[in-house]
Amino acid sequence: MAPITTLHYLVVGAALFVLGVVGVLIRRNVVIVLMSIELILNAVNLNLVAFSRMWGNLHGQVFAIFIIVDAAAEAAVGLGILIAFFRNKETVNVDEIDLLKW
Amino acid sequence: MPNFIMSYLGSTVTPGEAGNQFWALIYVLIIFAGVSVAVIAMNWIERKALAHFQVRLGPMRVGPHGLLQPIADAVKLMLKEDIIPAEADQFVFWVAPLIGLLAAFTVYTVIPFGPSQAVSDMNIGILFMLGVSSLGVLGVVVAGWASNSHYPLIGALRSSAQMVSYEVAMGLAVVSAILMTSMNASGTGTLSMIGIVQAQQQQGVWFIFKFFPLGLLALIIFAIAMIAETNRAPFDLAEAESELTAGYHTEYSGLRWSLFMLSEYAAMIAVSSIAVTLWLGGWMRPFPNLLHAPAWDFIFSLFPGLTFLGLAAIAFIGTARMPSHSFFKIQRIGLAVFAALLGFIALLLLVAAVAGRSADTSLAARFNEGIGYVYWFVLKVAVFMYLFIWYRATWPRYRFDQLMKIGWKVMLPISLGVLVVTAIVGVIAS
Amino acid sequence: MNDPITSRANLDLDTPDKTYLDSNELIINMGPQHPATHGVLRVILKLDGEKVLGTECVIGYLHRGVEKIAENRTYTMFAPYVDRMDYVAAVSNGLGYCEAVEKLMNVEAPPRAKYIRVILTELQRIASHQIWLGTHALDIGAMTPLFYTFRDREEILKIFEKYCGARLTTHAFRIGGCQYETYAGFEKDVKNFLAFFAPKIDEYEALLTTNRIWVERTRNVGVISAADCVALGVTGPVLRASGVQWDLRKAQPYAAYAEFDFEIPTGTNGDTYDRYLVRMEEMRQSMRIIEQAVNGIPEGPIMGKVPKVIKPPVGEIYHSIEAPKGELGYFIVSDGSTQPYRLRVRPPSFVNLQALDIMVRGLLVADVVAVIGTIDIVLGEVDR
Amino acid sequence: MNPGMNSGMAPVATPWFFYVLAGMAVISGGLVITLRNAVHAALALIVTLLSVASLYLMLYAPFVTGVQIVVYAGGIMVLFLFVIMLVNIERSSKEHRFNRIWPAGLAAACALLVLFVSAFVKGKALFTDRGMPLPESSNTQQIATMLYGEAGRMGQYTFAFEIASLLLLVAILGAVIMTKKKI
Repeated sequence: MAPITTLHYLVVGAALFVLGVVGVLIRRNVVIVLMSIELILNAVNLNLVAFSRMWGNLHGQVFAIFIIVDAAAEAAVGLGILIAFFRNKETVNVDEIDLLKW
Repeated sequence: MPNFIMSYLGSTVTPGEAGNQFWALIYVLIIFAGVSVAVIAMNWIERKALAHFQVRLGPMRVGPHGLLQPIADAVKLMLKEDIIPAEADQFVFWVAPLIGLLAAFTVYTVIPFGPSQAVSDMNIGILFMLGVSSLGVLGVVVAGWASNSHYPLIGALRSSAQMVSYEVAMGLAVVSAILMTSMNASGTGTLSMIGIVQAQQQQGVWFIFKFFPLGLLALIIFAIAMIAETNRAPFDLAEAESELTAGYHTEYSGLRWSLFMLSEYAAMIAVSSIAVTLWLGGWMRPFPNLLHAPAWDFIFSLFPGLTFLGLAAIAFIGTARMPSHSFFKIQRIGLAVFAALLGFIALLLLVAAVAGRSADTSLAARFNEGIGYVYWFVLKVAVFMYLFIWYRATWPRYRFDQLMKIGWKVMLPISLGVLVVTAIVGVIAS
Repeated sequence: MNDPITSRANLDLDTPDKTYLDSNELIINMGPQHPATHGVLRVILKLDGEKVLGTECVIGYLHRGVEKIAENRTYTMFAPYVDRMDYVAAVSNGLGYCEAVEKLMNVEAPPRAKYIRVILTELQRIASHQIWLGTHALDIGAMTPLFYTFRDREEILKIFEKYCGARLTTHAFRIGGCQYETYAGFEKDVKNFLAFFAPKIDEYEALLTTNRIWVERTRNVGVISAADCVALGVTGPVLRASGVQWDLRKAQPYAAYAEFDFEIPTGTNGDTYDRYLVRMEEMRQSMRIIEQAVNGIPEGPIMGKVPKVIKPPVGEIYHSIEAPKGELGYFIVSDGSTQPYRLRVRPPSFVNLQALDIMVRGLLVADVVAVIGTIDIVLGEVDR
Repeated sequence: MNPGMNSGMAPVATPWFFYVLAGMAVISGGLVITLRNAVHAALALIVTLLSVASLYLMLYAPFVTGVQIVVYAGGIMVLFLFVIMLVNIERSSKEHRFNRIWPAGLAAACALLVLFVSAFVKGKALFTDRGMPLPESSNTQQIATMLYGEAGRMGQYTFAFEIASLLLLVAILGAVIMTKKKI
């Protein structure tokens, strides 16, 4: 079996990224849209760590940690917005979230 | 084959480090079996000890003094009809107990029973342990949701909120212990479980006594958080029988229910192991630095054998005191055989201790050393397990808001304070 | 005065509360099969998260029509039935019924019978409070007191068994006095029990009274004011814990209670912790009463002058006693025949249970079980 | 196997492991965006996260693995499950899975995929190892040095780290305020 190179990881990252983008663009449920964003962030992280390995230094890993921190913040705020929205509109459907003000 | 075993016993690294997948697998199997047996034993001891706290006898019928009761229970649970509610989410309902079980058992890969008696010595051992044990909450949440019923849902929300919030205080207490590992000449600490114990060995002090009372405080915080983390009394709100019938596993029955119990007890042992590793010197025997003469080594190496001898003696006394009525004949024989078995193990251990005294490289010496490590580790864990039972017998249950109040308003500030003070004291001391 | 009954917001269980759109109200059926409802009580809880917005008790799962049965039985035949109402305080039930019929017939039990009645009734009060303590503590999560109280209750039941042959539904008394003379060694047994039990109360208290968790779980939980208690007709330890010094043993002495010296413990806050303290003190006071009674028990007959066939004159009577759970009253209408024309029981549990809704509003689910425990209901009595 | 991966370490990174983990990650990632039920999707996402965490381990980044498990699988996913339980999902699971513009979205994603593929095909030579992998055993220490510095000296990322903590604080406050019942 062929050895695993950085490119292999990048392909996995790209696949996850595209899946995440598809999820963000086509799903109606906001919760799943937020999950798709997590997929995208993971794809990016995988690339960063793979590049870190490729270059033989740790900057990529440190960046990955920053992105995980960012993902935590994003999830907290995103789900907070979702809860606030759900309380007012009783829906988690992106198609119905089309007002700037309610 | 003996050469193979010898060569392994001669090695001083974990199978994971040596890259020896075969021995790693053997270790995993041994640990899986050992933990399952420990859970069964814990089940019996809990029922007996709790019963004696409460002026009753506990199980007495199945086997002498109910010794076979856990096995009978296990068989009964396996044979029981496995009910999945019609309105439940079938797949998630099926998979939820497995998540909890997986999380509870995966952490054992990094628990060091001795300097080389672990599956693997991960560089991020303690982080891995906290992370994986926090996955157990997923099983609870998902089980409550999948049951599609009110009581399990409330139980799941309760217990997940509880586990998540106590993890914070727990993590900070752990960090203060990790900070202590870095207080050596080079100033570098470690997250590896084996490294943490070795740091205690090098610094010549168990972290519970380091910077007294800071280490003790951290241990107390951890000990409280770990009760909440494993949903045991007085923080057993998730399965508060009188309020929520059985909390998140109300709808479960049979084998699936027993998997929840198994993972709960396995998680109890796992968190106790963390506490022992971080603060109580892991596998080290008492006073390894003060009393380090070979004679002392020999005396302490007798302890495992003597313990089993004591257990055997207790079993023998039990046999002798059993009523002589013919009704008890089989039970008497059974208990006598059990006592003889314990006595045989005791004899084996004592022989090994004596044989391994002189030669330092012999098989017996290596065996003896390993037994010593595991013995002291298990003994320390057993103390925590007994405390779990004791708490359960003594205290009423907290209410949910009180639990949250304690977690966020008491434990978190104290653990933060302990962390900061530890850091300051450490800087001053170095 | 703010009438608690009319000011109660109606509990609308069908339409969800629209105050907040997010507040997913949960309607939860607590019971009739639930470990903490002390039998077959069904409490419909309306919850906002864990907060109780309102409750509705559904009772009747144990209804046996005791009052109707009374109309088809002679006065003597009906006496054992009352034991099945509050089955953990059967002696008290029997006392109330026998005294009511005696009052209706205008006969009186002889002094020795009255003393025996007091001793057994007070023992039963202790036994009933023990069951309350054990189950209440178990509801709050303390397992161990349950076993301690049941161990000690056993001694009381042994005395009952020796006295009348039954442990639970004793049917100890008869109209006009007592059926059985005390057995040899009765006084000694009772005194032994008193000596045995005095340290046991301290043992219970050592486990609970200053236990931080216990205090946190009970203090300021299920508070009910004295005015609300009076308005709802709540009696017994619940009323006394709210600060009203009302005990029928003192207020309208029956049996031989006028001759004994004892105190009525009262609380101040009317919360669960006060009710706990009041009941613990009541056990001690009961021991005082028993001690006085057993020391001063007079000699003499144990049966008053009662005809073989009990035929009370036409009339009606209401007589009530202080049962362990509160005022236990019997209203008997006689048409001059051997059977009551109508018999109505005023069960303390039934009346006290009304206070549940007021006590638990705004509290959490966990407090509901604590409050159900502290009201000390027996469903046999609630449903009759 | 390339020379970098063999340097002095036990070969944990066998190709089999990689393909299994990568397959799990991608398949369950696909499930995340296709499953109707949000809880099922969340479980699939957990599988993806854990597979990716294992891939980090194969890339000699154990600390990132640990953080991934603790923060993502143990923290964020519990939060997600919580929210899914709070918002009423029975209704939304009966509706259409995909929104009105899903063909356009899918087309855009396909375009992105084509872009990636062409980039990888054309730039294959760019992704060769340029340095030796850093040993796993000191990974945590080195990350700590980069984040916090050593011996009184600020690390390369200390300032960024503090900013990140500030970001988290703001996020916590924002989440708390937004989820309060009455603002």
